[in-house]
Amino acid sequence: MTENRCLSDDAFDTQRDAVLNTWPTGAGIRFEDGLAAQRDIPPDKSFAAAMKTAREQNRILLQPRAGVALIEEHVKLLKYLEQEGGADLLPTTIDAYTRQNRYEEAERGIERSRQAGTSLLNGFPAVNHGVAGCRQVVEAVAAPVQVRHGTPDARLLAEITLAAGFTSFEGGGISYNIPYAKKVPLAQSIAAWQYVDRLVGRYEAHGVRINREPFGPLTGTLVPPFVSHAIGLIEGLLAIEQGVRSLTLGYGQAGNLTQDIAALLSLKELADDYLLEPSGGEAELTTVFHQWMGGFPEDEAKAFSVICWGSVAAGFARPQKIIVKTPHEAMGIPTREANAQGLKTTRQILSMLAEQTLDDAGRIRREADLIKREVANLMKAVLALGEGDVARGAVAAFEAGVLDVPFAPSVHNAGKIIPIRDNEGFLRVFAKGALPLDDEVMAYHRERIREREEAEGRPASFQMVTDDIYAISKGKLIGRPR
Amino acid sequence: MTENRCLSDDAFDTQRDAVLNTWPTGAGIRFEDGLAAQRDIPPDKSFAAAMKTAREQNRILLQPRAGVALIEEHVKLLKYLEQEGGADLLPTTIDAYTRQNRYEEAERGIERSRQAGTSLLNGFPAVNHGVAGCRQVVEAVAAPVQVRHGTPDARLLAEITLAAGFTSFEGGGISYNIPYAKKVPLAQSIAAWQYVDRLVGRYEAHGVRINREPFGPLTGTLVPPFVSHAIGLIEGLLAIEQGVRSLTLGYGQAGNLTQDIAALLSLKELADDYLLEPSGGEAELTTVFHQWMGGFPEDEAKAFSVICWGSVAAGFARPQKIIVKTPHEAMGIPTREANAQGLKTTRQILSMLAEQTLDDAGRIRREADLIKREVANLMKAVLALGEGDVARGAVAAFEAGVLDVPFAPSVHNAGKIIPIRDNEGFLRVFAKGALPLDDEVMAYHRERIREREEAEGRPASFQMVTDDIYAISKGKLIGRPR
Amino acid sequence: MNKPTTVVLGVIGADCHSVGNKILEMFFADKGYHVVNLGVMVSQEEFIHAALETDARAILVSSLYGHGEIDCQGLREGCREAGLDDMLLYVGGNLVVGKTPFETVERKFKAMGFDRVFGPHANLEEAVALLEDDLRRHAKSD
Amino acid sequence: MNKPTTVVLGVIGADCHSVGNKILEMFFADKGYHVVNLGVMVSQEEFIHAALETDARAILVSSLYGHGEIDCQGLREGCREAGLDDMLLYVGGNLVVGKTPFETVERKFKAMGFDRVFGPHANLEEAVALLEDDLRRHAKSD
Ligand code: B12
Ligand code: B12
Repeated sequence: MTENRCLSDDAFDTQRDAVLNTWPTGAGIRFEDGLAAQRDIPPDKSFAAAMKTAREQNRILLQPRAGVALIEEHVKLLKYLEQEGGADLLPTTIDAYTRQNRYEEAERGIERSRQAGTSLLNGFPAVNHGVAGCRQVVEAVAAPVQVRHGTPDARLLAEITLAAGFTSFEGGGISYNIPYAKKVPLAQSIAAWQYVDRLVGRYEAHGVRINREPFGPLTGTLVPPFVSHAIGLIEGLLAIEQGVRSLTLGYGQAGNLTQDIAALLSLKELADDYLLEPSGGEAELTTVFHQWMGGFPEDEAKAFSVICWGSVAAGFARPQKIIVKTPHEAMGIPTREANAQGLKTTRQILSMLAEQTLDDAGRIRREADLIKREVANLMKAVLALGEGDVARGAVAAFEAGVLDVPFAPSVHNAGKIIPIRDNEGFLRVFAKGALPLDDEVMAYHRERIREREEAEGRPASFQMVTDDIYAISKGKLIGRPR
Repeated sequence: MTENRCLSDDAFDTQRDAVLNTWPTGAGIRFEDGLAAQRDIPPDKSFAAAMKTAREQNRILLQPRAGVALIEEHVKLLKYLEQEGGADLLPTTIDAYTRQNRYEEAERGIERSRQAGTSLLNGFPAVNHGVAGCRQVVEAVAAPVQVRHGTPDARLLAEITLAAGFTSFEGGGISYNIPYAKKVPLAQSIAAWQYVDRLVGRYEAHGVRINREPFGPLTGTLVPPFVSHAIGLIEGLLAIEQGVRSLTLGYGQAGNLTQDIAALLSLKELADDYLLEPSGGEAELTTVFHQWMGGFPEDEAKAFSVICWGSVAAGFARPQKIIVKTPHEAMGIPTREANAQGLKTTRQILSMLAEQTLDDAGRIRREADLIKREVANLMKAVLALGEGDVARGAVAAFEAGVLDVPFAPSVHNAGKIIPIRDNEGFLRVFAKGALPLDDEVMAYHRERIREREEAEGRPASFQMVTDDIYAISKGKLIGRPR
Repeated sequence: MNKPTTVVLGVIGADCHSVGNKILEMFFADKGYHVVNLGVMVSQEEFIHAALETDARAILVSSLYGHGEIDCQGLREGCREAGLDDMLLYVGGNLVVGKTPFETVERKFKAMGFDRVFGPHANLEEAVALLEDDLRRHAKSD
Repeated sequence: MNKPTTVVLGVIGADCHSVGNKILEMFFADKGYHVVNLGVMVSQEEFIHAALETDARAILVSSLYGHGEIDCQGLREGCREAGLDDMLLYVGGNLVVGKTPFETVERKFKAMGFDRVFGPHANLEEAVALLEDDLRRHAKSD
């Protein structure tokens, strides 16, 4: 039964045998070897340390997304991104077959990529490459490396990559299920991620701190900040229970500067409020900002603007990390050059803004407080549904639509929430479905939406929402009628 | 003798004969023909009308810079920029020989460009191409076209281009001398520009409104807003006296968002304060913002950031027009593709920001008031030196260093002012030379600079200024010690 | 048309991109089609099975995530084997890995047996016009 | 060196870009050179005349505005005609119209007789090191 309780050693070890045997590269992985590998890693290649230092020094670290099918090519790619692109942190983005545990298909993808002389996979199939293959990646580069994916059941992936020396692991039982899967029951993915978190907790117990990062942006499409914040907090609570101590909560740009700054500010405060105490005051809490995660403009000059606009929000809000997009976003997996361009353009904005501050006449504070209240609405209902247990509460909440992610593919997501932009481009809630937002909050949203209805002379509707989905890719923030 | 008095018809006509005979293409130009050409121009190709409408509708128009040696190539270039780049307003940037009235050299440049099959001139030699050649340009495009240059004595250029149907003419007796020339006495360039303004005034008197635009950015290099604002107001006063009624005052981005928004806000207010009354309330006053006019980063991805950051400031401050830079800025005259990219990236930022507002907790207002006070300091001194006459005052003020442009090439500029960035990147005055800034103002600047000295642990010095000059091209706003 | 034409819609392979899928469903339904939307992560077998079951006239395949080239191979043959000889096959999205000229992509997928190929910024009004056209032509040849 | 070496500095042609010129003056003076700065808009004749007058060892030409190719032609010949056979000629800036690979630009200006060619993002420390070197070599051959 789903519950937020630290996995016992017995329960963990029994699972572990089964997990390691799902694919040949897992067989015989010894935790001690992983520990040794992790202990060999110099401190400046530790992701957790980098995030902590960034918080202390008020720095913003840049990280791209990148992954190709073959080890050698992947290493070249990462080296290019750190040397030419100046990435502070490196990714290893996993291909979509591996994310679905379809290792046979990944194997075929590797073979066909070898034949084609170019990657036919959309990421690095880490499980197929095994511990030794993954270690080559980690050892070849100077910066800390993180596994980035979208895997409902990432137990084997975690076993292999952590044993190989990756020092951070993205994802969570909700954020890597609801936006990434169709039929995986939530209880199942939460359980799988409790295993992953417990694995990290075991490293932690042996003095090795691995960074964990719930995936903030979810579907990347008009997700109101409070939705992703609540899910991030839940995944944080689940991770901490399993012993995780370095935790980075994420948020994907919404597009209105005030709302984005407010969202990052509130996320930081919420993390402290909800996660510090359960960790016995020990958790190292940081935030990550994702540049616009929805549809991008096709034109590269316009894509640069979207990247820059995200960087501006981050420059004022100062998260510890930015996940950087590229001018190729709308078209396909970026070339390494395009990826480096994304990094450079972001860096230039950040350094031009480094000393600048913004105090939006209290509007940022007001919006942040609104978000915190919305999150409190949700968290209260989740805990009530779980009778105090956040894991059970999360499962029940998704069933009841009390947690609800817009446009998600999962059949376990209600899909009743409809977000929409207001007349200044803030994301608001048009239809709340079963979200337990209080009346005053909803009245506020409705009033803001009404302003837009009046300005456009049309009622809010699904057409308006569709216009909002397309807007940025068509060069606007708000999907105004043509 | 220099004075701010409307040129008499006699004085004008005598000059005119001489002017038209300085180069064969000028001979025999009849004002009536120019008038007829201008009257033929449809209202949507009038620059003045476009600027006025932009102000009324709160729109921001985009204009690139562009000019090549040959007519046909130039037409192709402009068409591309309006069709592919979506430019609202078009330029015709004049080559540097023409700007110095060196028409023989321009002629050689045309010939060699024909031979080379590519433009060896850095602009369009409008004088050499004559009225008929220029008319081809204006007629080929749909948008209003402006002459952009940097010519101390632009009398013949104005006669030819206005007769050909250009509807806006950039420049002024100070802004097209001090940053663009070495030895031309100020009284001489002011007199030449009184002629140009009078020519525009004559069109105006015949019901044809030509737009005039003093060149705001001056040397483009760390020019504090109050310096360029004061010069813009002086040129505005001179233009209005000669009968100009459509006037666009310019400002070049400084880099700190608060200061840039404040600069545009104060410029708008100052224009109303100083120029409306002298024009009998008739002047149509608008503003133009220049994206960063100093040294650009070589890397194109970084150049995009600089362009975007300028667009952000403009998006919040909402001038009527932006002069757009390109990703090739640091390297050379842009290709038409690079030029279109500058336009697209700017447009994308502006439309994403269209509905967003910023209220920087009163800091914008405070900074704007500071700028207005500094400008008042200068204007008072200039008028005092001129005994009430702004033309005489301007000449005397430059002699005395009471007006002083940083880094200018002219021997008639004192060059004693030293600008520097403060610890948040605002441009401040490190050495005021003979600028008549009051004590309180200077104390404020000094205090801000002291903050930076402390932060960097080094005294403000010319090395620090040099670091600031290079900063943006090296990816920062402030030139911190390495 | 008396009875609305049925089309099967889905995102092929291990692809989870659901936003475009939801929009396409609504769009084609709005245009009067009976849309059988299989959602994301649809196998070739599921597409064919649904087309058989619902007597569909066209299968509209999306692929966004880059594995389209691998996932789509064999769909035409599968249709034929299932006796769906006349089935219209449309495909759209970010069909291959990496930014690629559209012509190259189109050629590839037409060679695989797709009737129409669309990029990520496809104009849906044009797509539906083509579909009407293709359906009319197919009807004649019936 | 007892007496500081004299170099002539200036921006050639009708070029008004004065910022780099001011920085170069300061930089070379700081390095111990006697800098004769002619400022902007300097003709070939003025460069040569100043070099003769001041017994300069090198002429440092800037061109930013794009007409460098036209403006610089003949300077080497002019020097020779004036008897300045050994004169070091350096040139730097945005030397041609339009973004051009540096190698192309360098080839062009070396063919015109310039000893060293620099781009707009030239490292001045490296430039002065090269100058020291070239001066030493020239001194030997004297
Ligand atoms: C949002 C998004 C996500 C979200 C998706 C959430 C969700 N469940 O939907 C998240 C973050 C989860 C995600 C994950 C991944 N993504 Co993604 N994602 C995007 C993004 C930014 C927008 C997609 C979107 O919603 N667009 C808006 C909708 C309305 O447009 P659309 O999807 O293109 O659909 C329209 C058209 O394509 C067309 N169309 C589509 N099919 C058809 C069919 C027919 C017949 C017709 C006529 C038209 C048509 O009409 C649709 C409606 O207008 C795109 C890039 C972009 N477009 O900017 C990348 C992108 C599609 N993702 C990509 C990748 C690779 C992934 C990942 C594999 C992670 C990775 N390696 O980076 C995973 C996928 C895992 C998996 N199992 O699928 C790549 C694909 C690369 C490629 N093809 O070369 C893209 C292009 C980004 C990139 N440049 O790298 N992604
Ligand atoms: C500021 C600026 C202006 C200001 C100049 C004010 C002034 N009086 O100085 C204004 C606005 C007036 C201006 C005018 C024009 N400009 Co202008 N300007 C610039 C800009 C943005 C920065 C120049 C600068 O100050 N840089 C900072 C200094 C420190 O660097 P620097 O000048 O490059 O000098 C350094 C190096 O080049 C090098 N160097 C230079 N010479 C030498 C020599 C030696 C021996 C060595 C070792 C090194 C060296 O060291 C210097 C110090 O570090 C550049 C583009 C850029 N760089 O981003 C365009 C640029 C130089 N301008 C350009 C042009 C064309 C013009 C105009 C003709 C207008 C037009 N058509 O657009 C007019 C010129 C009129 C004239 N008569 O000259 C073009 C030149 C194009 C080309 N070469 O293909 C540029 C490149 C912009 C562009 N991409 O179009 N400009």
